[in-house]
Amino acid sequence: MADLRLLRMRCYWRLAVFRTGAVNAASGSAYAEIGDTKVIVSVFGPRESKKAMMYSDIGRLNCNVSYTTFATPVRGQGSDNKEFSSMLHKALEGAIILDSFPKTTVDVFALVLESGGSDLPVVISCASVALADAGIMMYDLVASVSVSCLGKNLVIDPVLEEESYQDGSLMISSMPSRDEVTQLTITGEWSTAKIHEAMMLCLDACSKLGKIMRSCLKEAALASQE
Amino acid sequence: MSVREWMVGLSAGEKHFIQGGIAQDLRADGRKRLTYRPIYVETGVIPQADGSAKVKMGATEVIASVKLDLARPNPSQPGKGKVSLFVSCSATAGPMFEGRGSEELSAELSVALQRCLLGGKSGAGAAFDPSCLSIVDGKLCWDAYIDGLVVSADGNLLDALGAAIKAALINTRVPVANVPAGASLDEDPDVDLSSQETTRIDTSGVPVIVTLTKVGRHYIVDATSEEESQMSSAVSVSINKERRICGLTKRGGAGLDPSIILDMISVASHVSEQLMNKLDSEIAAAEADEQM
Amino acid sequence: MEAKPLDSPTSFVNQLVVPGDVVLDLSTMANQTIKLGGGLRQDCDSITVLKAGKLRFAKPNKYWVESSQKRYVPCVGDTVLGIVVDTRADNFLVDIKGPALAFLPVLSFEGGTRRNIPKFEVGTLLYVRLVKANTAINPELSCTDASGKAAEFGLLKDGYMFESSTGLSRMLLSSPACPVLEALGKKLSFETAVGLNGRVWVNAASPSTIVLVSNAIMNSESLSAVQQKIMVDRLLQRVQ
Amino acid sequence: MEVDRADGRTRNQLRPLACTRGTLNRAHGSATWSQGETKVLAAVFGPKAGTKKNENPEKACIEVIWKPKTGLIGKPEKEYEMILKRTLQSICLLTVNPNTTTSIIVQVVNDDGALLPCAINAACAALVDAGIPLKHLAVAICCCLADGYVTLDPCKLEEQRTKAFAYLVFPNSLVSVRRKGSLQVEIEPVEHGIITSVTRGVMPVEDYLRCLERGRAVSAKLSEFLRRSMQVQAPSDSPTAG
Amino acid sequence: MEYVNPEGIREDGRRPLEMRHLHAEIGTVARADGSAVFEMGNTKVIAAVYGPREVQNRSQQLNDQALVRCEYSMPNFSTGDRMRKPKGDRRSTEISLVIRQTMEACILTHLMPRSQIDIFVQVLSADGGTRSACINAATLALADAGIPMRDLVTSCSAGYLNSTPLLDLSYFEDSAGGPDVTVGILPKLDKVTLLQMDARLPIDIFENVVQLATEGCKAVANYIHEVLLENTKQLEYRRGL
Amino acid sequence: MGPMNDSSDLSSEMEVDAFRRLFPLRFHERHLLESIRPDGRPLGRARDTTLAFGAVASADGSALAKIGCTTMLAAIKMEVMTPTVESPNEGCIAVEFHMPPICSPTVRPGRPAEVAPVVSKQLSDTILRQVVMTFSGMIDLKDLSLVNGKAAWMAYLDIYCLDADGALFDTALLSAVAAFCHLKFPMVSLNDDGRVVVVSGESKGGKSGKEAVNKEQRKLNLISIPFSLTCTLHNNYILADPTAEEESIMETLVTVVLDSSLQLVSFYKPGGPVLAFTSAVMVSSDLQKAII
Repeated sequence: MADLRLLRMRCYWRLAVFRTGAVNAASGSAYAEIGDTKVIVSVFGPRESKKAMMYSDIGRLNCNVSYTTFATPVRGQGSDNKEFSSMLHKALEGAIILDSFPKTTVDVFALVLESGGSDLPVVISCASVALADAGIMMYDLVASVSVSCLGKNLVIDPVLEEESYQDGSLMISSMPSRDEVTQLTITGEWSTAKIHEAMMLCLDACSKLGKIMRSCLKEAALASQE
Repeated sequence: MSVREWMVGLSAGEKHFIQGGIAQDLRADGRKRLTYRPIYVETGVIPQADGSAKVKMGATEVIASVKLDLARPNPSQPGKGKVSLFVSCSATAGPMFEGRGSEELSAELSVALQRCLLGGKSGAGAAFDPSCLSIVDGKLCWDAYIDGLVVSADGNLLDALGAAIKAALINTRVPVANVPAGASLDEDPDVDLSSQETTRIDTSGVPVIVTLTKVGRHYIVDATSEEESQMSSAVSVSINKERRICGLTKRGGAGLDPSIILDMISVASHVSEQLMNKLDSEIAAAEADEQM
Repeated sequence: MEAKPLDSPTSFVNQLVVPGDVVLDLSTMANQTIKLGGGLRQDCDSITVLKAGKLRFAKPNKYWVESSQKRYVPCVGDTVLGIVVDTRADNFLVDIKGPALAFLPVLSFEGGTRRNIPKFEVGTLLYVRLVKANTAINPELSCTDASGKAAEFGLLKDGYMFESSTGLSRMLLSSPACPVLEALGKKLSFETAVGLNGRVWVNAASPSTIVLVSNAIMNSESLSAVQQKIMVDRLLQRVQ
Repeated sequence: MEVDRADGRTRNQLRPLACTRGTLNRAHGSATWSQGETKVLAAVFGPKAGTKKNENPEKACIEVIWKPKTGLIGKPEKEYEMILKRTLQSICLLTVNPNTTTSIIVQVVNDDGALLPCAINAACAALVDAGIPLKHLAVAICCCLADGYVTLDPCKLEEQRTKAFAYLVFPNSLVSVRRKGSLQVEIEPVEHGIITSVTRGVMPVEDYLRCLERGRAVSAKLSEFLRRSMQVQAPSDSPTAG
Repeated sequence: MEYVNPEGIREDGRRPLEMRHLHAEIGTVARADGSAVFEMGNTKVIAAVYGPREVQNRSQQLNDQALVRCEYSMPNFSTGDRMRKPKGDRRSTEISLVIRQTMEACILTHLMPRSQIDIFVQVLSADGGTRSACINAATLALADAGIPMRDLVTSCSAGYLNSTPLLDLSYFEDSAGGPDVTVGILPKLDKVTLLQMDARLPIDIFENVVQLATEGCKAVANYIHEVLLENTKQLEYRRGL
Repeated sequence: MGPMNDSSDLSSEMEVDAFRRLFPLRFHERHLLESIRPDGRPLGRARDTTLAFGAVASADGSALAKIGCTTMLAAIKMEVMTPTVESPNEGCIAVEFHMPPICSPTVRPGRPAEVAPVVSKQLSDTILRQVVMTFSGMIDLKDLSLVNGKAAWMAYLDIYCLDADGALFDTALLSAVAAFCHLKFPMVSLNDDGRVVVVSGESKGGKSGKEAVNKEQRKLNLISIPFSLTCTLHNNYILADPTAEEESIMETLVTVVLDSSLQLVSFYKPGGPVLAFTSAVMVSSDLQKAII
């Protein structure tokens, strides 16, 4: 197991592909493929929120992340993932200008087609592209990256196997151009210096990822102009 | 955010009063920014549990209980026992926790606690070494169910639960299970628990959770629910004795500059030392008077 | 599966018809105006049946299908018994066993003004007249007759109210007095109010009379005129 | 027609039919329909105000609840509910009272084959009993294909043994004052059309057409039975004109 | 099984007609309008009352009296076995209904029309007699919330094992399968508001078991009176009268 | 007819999609007059169909089918199971149709769409067609058997609707059939205690004690391939392959499923106004031939 860790001591991450307009029934949608993690996010709204909700003068966000039965190598039963849904909600909340659609709700639904490691960051990045595609007003795109700590070395954008025996992991979702962190979660044992190093590594990875997302949106805009 | 908003109906004037107070380092109940509300700890509150504790932080009151069951270790980690952690909010804490209302908040608290106390997948940074729960490698181990219950909620639930779980683990008595040597090891061997002696879990490494709530430009510790409703964002850090960080969760919506996060982490680790000592003394006192 | 070729339209009258049957062929009837009652609908140039029941024909040109249901379809001019469900600012909400709750404007009482609005508890029984009834909006009621007098409309105090089918209430209100009421009327003194929406209210001095009259009416639904008389006489002997 | 069925019926013979209406007094309309051993009770709760969530308020909305004899509501029951709802929507006049919901509850009393057609007939009879405005009635029949022959109204055993079978729903035969066939729909007279057809199992197209022919023939008998069952229950009111 | 040994001492050392140790505290949940903890031996229950407040969903609103709602919940660590379905299982729904009906009978609901009173009862540790402990805790919480009541409702349970009536059964005695009679009374008005029994019992024995349980309720009532008097003295003292 | 003409002058100055949203039926009827559809297709033409095999790496057989905008992803995972007692030499297929909230605005998380169980039942009927006596299904379950009486294949077929724009059943059936064509049986071997275990791809039979039961990655042979076409009927117009908007307006749906030997697999018409059936069957069957 040790030899694998050394082999993979690299700082680049897997090939990232973004495409908007995957679901035409939705007001905005995006498909993201990073390595073999494949995710589809579709955004509906802003539309009328559920009757039970009280009046609120700022818009509401409703997120739901679910897995397909064949996403994980061992056959799961395709259930919703409550933990990821609430973390997706927290990550996007800071970036969306909520008071641009008062009283209404924006629904963000994500489906993980294939789980190839660091699924939540891919879902968060893909969701922010889908929101942009749906024309929801946002301060900035949200790029999200995670890094695993295996012994001494930091492995960015871990694959499924690396995640299964990582000593610790740090996941950051940030707004690249405003350089603000909307969400940060750390597990495992870290020293403050190590955290600092990992955060810097992730932040510049986020800015690189942000560029790719922006280029994909530009292409879509150009394509729709012709 | 929405649950807390509903809980405390604050007028604009009160909001301004709270924010102004924090700016001048004098909070509504007279505390400084980094001082805690009085903490009371009581251990052994649940007779049926193997270890339990009640922690009161001002008006917030939580109960944690540890129950041990015999179970078969999962094949990937034969030498270790299993630990599972679950939090639920009782309706006594407020009408909005009635029925299914409390599901979202308890899920959030459970995930945050698991991240802070159970450490990474390989077990690094966990509150205690699960191998002390193993009885017969690969065949039999203890399965520790850690349950948290919020009885009364007045802000800072995560720290109170963290403290209560730490006290409950210290209070836990693990019954010594000796397996007759010759017993056949394949199916579930019969274990006699009759012997009364028990051992303790090594809880030296259990971290303590400190939540820093950012209101305006300052951070406060142990926020009441009114102050929590004014928070722009919050960082909960779990720090152990060697001042290493065993888990971190940023809650609340607004974005934070990375430098502010690092500064909050250092403040948190500084405050954690003072909280650690206070907690240890309280727990020792509670354990002492429980013996009587 | 040929349809029976029938030339004269009147041969259907007093016969049982099933939804979908075509009873009138306008193309063959030159310039005659026909009035359609409940249960019939015009489909381009033919009249088809909506509800099962007996086709009825009244002298000049009125056709309708007489059927008995438990639900009432509001139509203008019916007198019905309504139960107050809720009170709003400008009208009472009244349940008349129809698809939607009916409105009884607060001022639609004899000499009704803003000041003397009557206070009706939830559940009070009212004898009212249907003023407006089209399918889109809630039907509207009034407690006065056409000339604005209270006549016998308004609150029905004490007495006993029971549900019946619309067919039975129509029979009770048929023009030559219905045999069961006639027979009871000779021996006992009681007061009844019959709503076309299948509700009957009976009031009398002694409760035993009320019970006797109500049971007599309820049993009379499936009896012919003669059987009704016999049933009433037997009931009265047992009482004396 | 040599007799080749277990219970001695010829291929075209239906099982004994029985229909009683107005069995439940709290329901606004109710009917039990039994074909041989298969018995279904249908209850109708008259137009109530308001329509369900994403239903079109200009039209009346029909809601069907299928209660199986035992066990939980699974996918087959959901499919039967959807078929029954679409069928009844096509025969009811939805525009008469808009923004209302009519709920039809189908309770399976006993299932001995051809369950769906029996349920459709029961629901139709219950709608008539509740006085819901209908364009026309519907009669349903099950035809199954056993080695080349079309047999009607199979019992449970026959239904499981056949290669393929089809549930067919036809409009009932109309008594009309007009000349026969004058009621023309572009290509064929309206009585020849089908409202619902659900097939199970593979069958050549010609066999399916033969099923349709046979089904339509027997639907006339069924609608005659339906009409007669109306007579029995209609209240014999006083001879005086209304 | 030996529930009462020859000398008449029960398994946990009590005599057949002896109650478990009672302990009660008032005002334990700061945010609630009224709250109380009630302990009977090892059974410990906390109750909180919120109300009278605005009705949440308009359809349930009663326009001549207050709507009383109750929720009983039992965490999975409170009993021996771990498997406990989440909130909605049948047993807790049934007990919430029993508590609601009992409390509704004694609250003067017509004084607070179109309002809603929420009673939340959380079992902390269950060692038999949870139903009675919940009712006693709810009564104390209602009193603490200052809600007008005809009389306090006190409840106690009694059983019949080894042909001796036993007062206030513990979990061990309760799960012995013998009859378990739960009685709830209004002590001042001397009326019975709750009487539940499962398993079979001859009539005459039933009568003196119920009598025994009623004695138990009266004992609980005295204890509750003391606690309430003590609490009001505290309040008086704190207000410096 | 009154309303007809006022909407015609009304529509002149109101632009197209407002008119489409306000008077959907009239908007479509205006198109039907010139026998053309809003998306430019003549009445009889189906939308273009694309098919991609092997869309999911972690599944044994998978396919992505697109008819117009309606997209379906079908994936099959094979697992070993012990066959049932009464059919020892037959495997089993479990068909499951999911409509996740991403596919259409009407689907809410938590509550499945009402049409999902209906389509799922139709799919399992069409694919299995398990009529007891004569088996005329698409797949012979005997192919799925491994060791008679001891081990057989359990195929989990899961179909996810990624984008719902009408003709759900056709696309789902197409994707299911394609997934079965693409299916490759995983390598299986008999381990020491007689149980058949799936050998994961990389370690090709490296273990000594195992000998592969089936050497090559064989394919599943399909007896007959069913094709389905859904049409909507609107007073004697027959529109093939309707979009979601057309489906919602014209309520009569007819689904005809023929198999490769032109046998009628299913003729499914749930309700809708009376139809002259002979013409419909003819039209749909010859359209069908056009597709095959």
